Amino acid sequence: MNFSYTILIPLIPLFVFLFVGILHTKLTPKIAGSIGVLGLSTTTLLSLYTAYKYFFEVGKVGEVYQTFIGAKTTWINFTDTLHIDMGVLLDPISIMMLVVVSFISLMVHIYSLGYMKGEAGFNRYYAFLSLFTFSMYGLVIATNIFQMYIFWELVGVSSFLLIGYYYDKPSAVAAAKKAFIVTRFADLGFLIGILILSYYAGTFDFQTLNDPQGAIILNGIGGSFMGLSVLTWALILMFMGGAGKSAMFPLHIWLPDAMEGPTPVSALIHAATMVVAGVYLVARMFPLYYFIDGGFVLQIVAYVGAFTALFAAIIACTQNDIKRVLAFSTMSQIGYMMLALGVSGYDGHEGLGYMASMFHLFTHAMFKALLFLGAGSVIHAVHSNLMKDMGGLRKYMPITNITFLIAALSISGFPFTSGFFSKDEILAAAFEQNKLLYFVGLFVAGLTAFYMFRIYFSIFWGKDRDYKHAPHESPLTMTIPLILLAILSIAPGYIHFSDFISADRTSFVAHLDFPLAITAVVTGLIGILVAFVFYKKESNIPERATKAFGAIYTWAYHKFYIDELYLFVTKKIIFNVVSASFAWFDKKVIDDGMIGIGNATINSSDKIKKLQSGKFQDYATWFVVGAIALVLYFLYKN
Amino acid sequence: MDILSLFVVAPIITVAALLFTKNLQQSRVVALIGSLVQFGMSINLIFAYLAERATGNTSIMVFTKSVVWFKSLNIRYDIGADGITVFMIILASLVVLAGVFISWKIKDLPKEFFISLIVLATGVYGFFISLDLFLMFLFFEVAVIPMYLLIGIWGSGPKEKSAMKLTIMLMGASALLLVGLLGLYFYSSPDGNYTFNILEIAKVNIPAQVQHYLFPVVFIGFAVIGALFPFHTWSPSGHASAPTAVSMLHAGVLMKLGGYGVFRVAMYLLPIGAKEWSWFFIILSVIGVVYGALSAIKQTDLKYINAYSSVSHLGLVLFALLMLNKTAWNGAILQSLSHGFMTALFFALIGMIYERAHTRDVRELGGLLKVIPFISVIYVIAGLASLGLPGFSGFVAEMTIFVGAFQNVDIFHRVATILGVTVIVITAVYILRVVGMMLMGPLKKEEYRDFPKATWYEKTGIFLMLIPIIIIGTTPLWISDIIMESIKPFIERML
Amino acid sequence: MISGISIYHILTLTTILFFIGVYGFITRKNLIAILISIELILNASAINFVIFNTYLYPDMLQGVYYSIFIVAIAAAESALAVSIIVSFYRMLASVDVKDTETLKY
Amino acid sequence: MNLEMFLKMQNELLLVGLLLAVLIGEIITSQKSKVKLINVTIIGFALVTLIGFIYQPTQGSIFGGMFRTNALIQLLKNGLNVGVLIILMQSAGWLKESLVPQKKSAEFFMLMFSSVIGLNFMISSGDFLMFYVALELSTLPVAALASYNAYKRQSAEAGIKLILSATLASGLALFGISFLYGATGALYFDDMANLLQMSNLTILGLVFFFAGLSFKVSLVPFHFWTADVYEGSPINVTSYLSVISKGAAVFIMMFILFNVFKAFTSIWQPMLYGVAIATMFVGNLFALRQQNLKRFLAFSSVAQAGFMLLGILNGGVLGATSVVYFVLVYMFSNLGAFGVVQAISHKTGKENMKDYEGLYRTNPLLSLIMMLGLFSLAGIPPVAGFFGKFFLFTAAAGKGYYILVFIAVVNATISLYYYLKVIRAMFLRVSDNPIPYFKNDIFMKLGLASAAAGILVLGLYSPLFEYVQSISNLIFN
Repeated sequence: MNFSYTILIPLIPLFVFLFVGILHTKLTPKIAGSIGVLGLSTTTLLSLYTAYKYFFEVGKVGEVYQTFIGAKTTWINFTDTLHIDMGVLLDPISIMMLVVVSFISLMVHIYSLGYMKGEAGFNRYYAFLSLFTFSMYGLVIATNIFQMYIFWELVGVSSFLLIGYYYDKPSAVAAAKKAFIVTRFADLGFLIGILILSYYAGTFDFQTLNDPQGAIILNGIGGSFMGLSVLTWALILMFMGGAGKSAMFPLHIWLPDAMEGPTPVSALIHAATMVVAGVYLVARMFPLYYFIDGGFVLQIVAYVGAFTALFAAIIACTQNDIKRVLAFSTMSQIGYMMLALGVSGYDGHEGLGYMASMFHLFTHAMFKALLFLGAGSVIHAVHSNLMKDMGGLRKYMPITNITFLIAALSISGFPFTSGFFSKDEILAAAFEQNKLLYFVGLFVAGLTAFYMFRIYFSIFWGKDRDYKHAPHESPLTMTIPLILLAILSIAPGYIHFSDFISADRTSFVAHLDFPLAITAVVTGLIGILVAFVFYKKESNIPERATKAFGAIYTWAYHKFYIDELYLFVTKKIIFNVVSASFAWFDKKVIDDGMIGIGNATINSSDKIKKLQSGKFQDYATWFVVGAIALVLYFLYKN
Repeated sequence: MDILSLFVVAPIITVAALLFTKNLQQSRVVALIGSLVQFGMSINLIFAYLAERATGNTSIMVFTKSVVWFKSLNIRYDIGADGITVFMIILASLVVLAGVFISWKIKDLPKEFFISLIVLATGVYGFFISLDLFLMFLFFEVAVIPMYLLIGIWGSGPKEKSAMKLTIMLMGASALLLVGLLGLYFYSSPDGNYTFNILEIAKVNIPAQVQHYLFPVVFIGFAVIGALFPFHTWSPSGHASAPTAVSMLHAGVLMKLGGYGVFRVAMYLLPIGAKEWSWFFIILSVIGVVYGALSAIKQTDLKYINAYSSVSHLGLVLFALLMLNKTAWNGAILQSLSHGFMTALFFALIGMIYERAHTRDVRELGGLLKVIPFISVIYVIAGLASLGLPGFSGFVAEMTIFVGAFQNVDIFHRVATILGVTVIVITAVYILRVVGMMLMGPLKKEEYRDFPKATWYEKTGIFLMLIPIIIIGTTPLWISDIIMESIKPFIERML
Repeated sequence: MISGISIYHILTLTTILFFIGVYGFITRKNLIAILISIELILNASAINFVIFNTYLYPDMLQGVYYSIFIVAIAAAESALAVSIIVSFYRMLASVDVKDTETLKY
Repeated sequence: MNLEMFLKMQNELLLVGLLLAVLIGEIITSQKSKVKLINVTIIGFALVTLIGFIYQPTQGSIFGGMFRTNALIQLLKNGLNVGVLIILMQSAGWLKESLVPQKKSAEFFMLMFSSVIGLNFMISSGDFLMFYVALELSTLPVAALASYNAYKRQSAEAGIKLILSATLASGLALFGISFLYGATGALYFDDMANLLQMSNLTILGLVFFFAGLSFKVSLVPFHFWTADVYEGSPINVTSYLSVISKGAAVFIMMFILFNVFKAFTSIWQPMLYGVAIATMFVGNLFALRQQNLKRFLAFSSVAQAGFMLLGILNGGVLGATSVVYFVLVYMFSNLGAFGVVQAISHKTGKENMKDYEGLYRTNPLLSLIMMLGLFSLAGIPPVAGFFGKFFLFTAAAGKGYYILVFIAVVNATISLYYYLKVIRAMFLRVSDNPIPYFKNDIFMKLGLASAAAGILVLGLYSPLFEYVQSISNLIFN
């Protein structure tokens, strides 16, 4: 099977980007938008076609899913062995990601036709969307770690551009900068990890690196540093990059602020696709993570994931901006995925966590995108992000209401939604491996249900606010994607993911573990119930609850002051102490030092001017003294 | 006339023609024609070079020519080119051409301005093509001196002081350099047949004891113009005071002479000294890399920001050269090229902004994306290129350097490399700070609304810089392979 | 050759003469006096030549001739110096050293 | 003694002839045609110069070795002639407008020519008597010339300082020579070279002699007169002193050190080493803060003398080549700079750096020539001074004096600072009251043009250097 056409999948958005980007002042919004949608439709079809071909026709040879290289070309040579290739790698997870990215991106493209209508930078927006899609494709299909890094950076910059879309809003600018710099900082780890890994492995190539029978995994080359092998360090550092992109604690601070971007962007980048890149990275290199040092790094991954899931869920309960709630929810759910990867084994059913993680990635993409787009629809209607400006909207926006409800149920793990299935697998995997992590996961599931329904009830139920003009349902361009996504928030649950995706590429059967599933569902229902009691009607219960939690609430409301800590470190220490002192040093010590040498020369000139006294008898004295001194010196020397 | 000598002759003819021009219109047209010809020649050169290599010519230098000049001292007009030279010449000719476009409306003494500019270019071309150390030194100084006039006459701010500082510091460095070159000369032959020819000196094994003394002298002599910490201080104030085109040439081309000289002379001729001293200069260059970037964070003058950024980026060039392996060296050359185009682009943009706003203080600027979208967008692109975004030249260069630097196993090199890598974050901080403060955000002053749009000559100048950045950034393979080929002799010397 | 007086005596004399001249040159406040001091220096040298010739190399006359030249040139020098001093005197009515200190630093 | 023997002195004889011709001309011409006499004299001198180039006297010596000549000496004489010719052309305007009314124009020539004759004899001298007489002949007329501005106090002061300092210096030198004579009984250079033995007496003689000659080259600490005399004298006398007489003195110093004192290398090399460093630093540091351009160039020329010592230190053919070459290059460079100062001073009376502000915008050509001259003095390529300096440094480095070379280049950098100060005034500054545009007479133009041409050509065009190189082994007799 020749997959070389897959090269078109990233190239089409690239061309759309270049075309719309270069001509963005010339094109009308309509044309630009339709070019974008058209391009994305094509790539979506291509992705689906590829997925069909791969999973159902050619992918499986024997019992094992094969890896195909659709295209490959050398991009630059570094050393004799190290070189960056650009290519298309097709295997189950990359194809799954292709589908997810294409589909969500297409939905967002369509949705934005309505949502962004009339914006001044409409064309620019579409150009950036295409750029992002291109970069994300490139990341997903990377054949080697360096290609992934390249596109990793590109998605970062697309994210920067889209968050800063409203560039005359200082908060948006700040958020964009923050997002870029924080992820860039994480990428520093990623890059160093790559450098270490590639130096010892002698290759960037995923296939060579990941081969469980390969030299790297079997022999574990390299020395050790601070008690851990060098390769472990490399993997930890690479996970740092993934953690930054996926907003894991403590590199999460950029994600809530990133909500300054247009809502569809949040749906696409900061919910469904880019932020799961970290998960994808770990999944991509799973054999390494699993085999090197007996999965030491996976433990870190699991704990970081679990902690973030809990941490973010707690904060999500306290926020008032719906997009921020969703952002923290995203962090929490990605924490889940990380947790699942962290507790996964490798062979067959052992690899349940791996499968669950990918499964959850898939379902989460759908329902979280739906949540964001639904929220966008609401925001579009009431022109505010804050829950206090919303209420009773179910009457005005029926479609949005229903679809949002479906998504909320799905994320809460309500039975028969896709989220139920995927979350259940994660909990099952955790339960097998680590009871502590399981209970954390379970608790988070309850919290998730609570805060989701907190916002659901606040938005669609309760009293009407005094709207300036009556909210109305969004146009078709926005509702159709909502409906499609609503369907996909339920349907994928019935796909047997374990047939397609597993750590060791062989199919296995994953059962629904009923005791665990019932526990999870009950926890979720409790969450929903609490939310129902608290927020179905306006009451003072939430306030009392807030008071009861006291300091914890305040802490959580302020996101545990992590932002302030960062601000302190960057603004106060790096800017005002380090950089300012460097600038001072440069000005006062080095520059003035050099000038000082010059001035000293000039001053010395002034000092000795008295020698030239104008009295020729003085001159004669010098003359004679000089001659006699020379004589004496040489007489003495001889 | 051989293909390389033309690079010296063509500018001289241009200068001669400029002497007869009467006003701005005439002189800029003459300068434009001259620089276009040089650019055409440089494009022709790369094809000729590739054709020459394709014929199987594997000598270290091609297009060599040797004319005896001062016979008794064996000083020759020796020229030649390898892949590195070719790219450096392209860089120079492009920046000069763009510089002419950017200076299209120069007001005061246009004729003299263009003459100085072209003389500077002559020096640069000559420096790159010379194989004779004497010739090299001569062209080096020819390139430096016009800077004094260019900054002093057409500059702004404390221009006289900056011009003087720059000239004196660079000339002071050439004091060291001269001593080093004379040392090389007198050790170039055991039997009195001294030579300045690089290729011939390379055949002699200079005793290790001598290399031990000569290497730091030659290295510092060249590295000062490459803004080696702590001798970089001429550069920020020089940049800040220089007129736009001069900043471009200065940062884009002139500062490259340092890295090139270090590579071509210090590394190539004194390999033992290089090995012995590399640790010391690695420390200096890493300090320069990090220090330059951190200093840039706090600056408020756009040109200062860019100047410190240059210190940082060029620190990386020296850093890479000292890593003593071919990947890092390849990266160093790529970084030279990349930085040349990027900084030149930056300075061009800063010049345009300054022309409109009459300030370079980022605190007073804001929201420029609204009023001068073209310039601002390009500024963002340049910024992204500068912070090493894939798809632009900076990424390719930096990654090559880092991968190369990582080939050294010991802990010292590792730590130095990791410190060097941190610059990718710091760079992002200061670049985005400027982008955020100056381009984005609400419009700071109402009068900014009347800013004229970018003119055709400004756009041309910009594209001349931008296109190579993208070409290197997207298709680096052929460039890096040509460079890699030319690095081989250096590697052989080092082993 | 003067009997009873060795070359050392005479050389001591000329050296003293020389340094008297130097001392005079440095300390006199009058231009003419300085000129006279210079004559002492020159004459010290002239005597040296003659003495060396007579005592050490009596078979040739180089030293003697040399001293004649010295005398002649000294005369020319003095004449020129005096003439310059005179022209200076015409302008300022002074031959004081302290009036020749306007050019300095 | 036949004609051919006499013709070895062709330069000196021609000059004496010219001198006599001027004297006769002065007597027979009327006051009105004095201006024409000046033109004729300059043309006559040009002819003398030309003949010097065309007829090369045969190598050899006369008067039993008191006078010798060879190609190198002749080259230097020709060079000096060219220099004097340029000076004469540059001062033609001044002569005509200031001196003719005072009826002193012909004396100027006569004094100048006698000094040149003195220099010619000096560099040709083969024994100490000839040397001494020639030295005095070259110095005394200049003292008269220095005080030539009869109504200017500074000029008289310069004359007094020069003549008194010069006689002291020659007194010292004479005292030194007397000891050398005492030690060897010889006055001929050749004999002396063979007979000289290292002893306290001869060291004393060497140092005193060296001091006396250093006076003429203005080496530290024997240089103090330089600035004052240069500033006070008429500019053409200043340029004569700084270029012609210094060049000749350096040459003969080199000749004597190389030949007569070759047994004393271990003495004079460290001596020159120290003196060179002191000279460069003192010259440069004083020059840094000068405002009067004549004084400024005076200190600059002190510093340049220090650079020349680097070549002498080499002690071999390369050293001789580089020194002779540098002297020629330096001559053109300095004359370019002095020529401009002369032109401006003559037209406007302004000599201060501040007056030069904005000069480029009113008198671009003058500024450019000044710039060429200063760049050449600073050693900036591609003008000749760069090559001159480079070869001097090469010569010193060839003997392993790397540290000295470094010090010298640092000094070159310092010197660049003050040369750039002048350039800054001319090019960078804009003045409210600039020197207005003026036209120069033909002689001045020629003088400046030939200096500029020399600056431009001598370096880039290598045959001159090669020629010097090919004959400079003649320095060793």
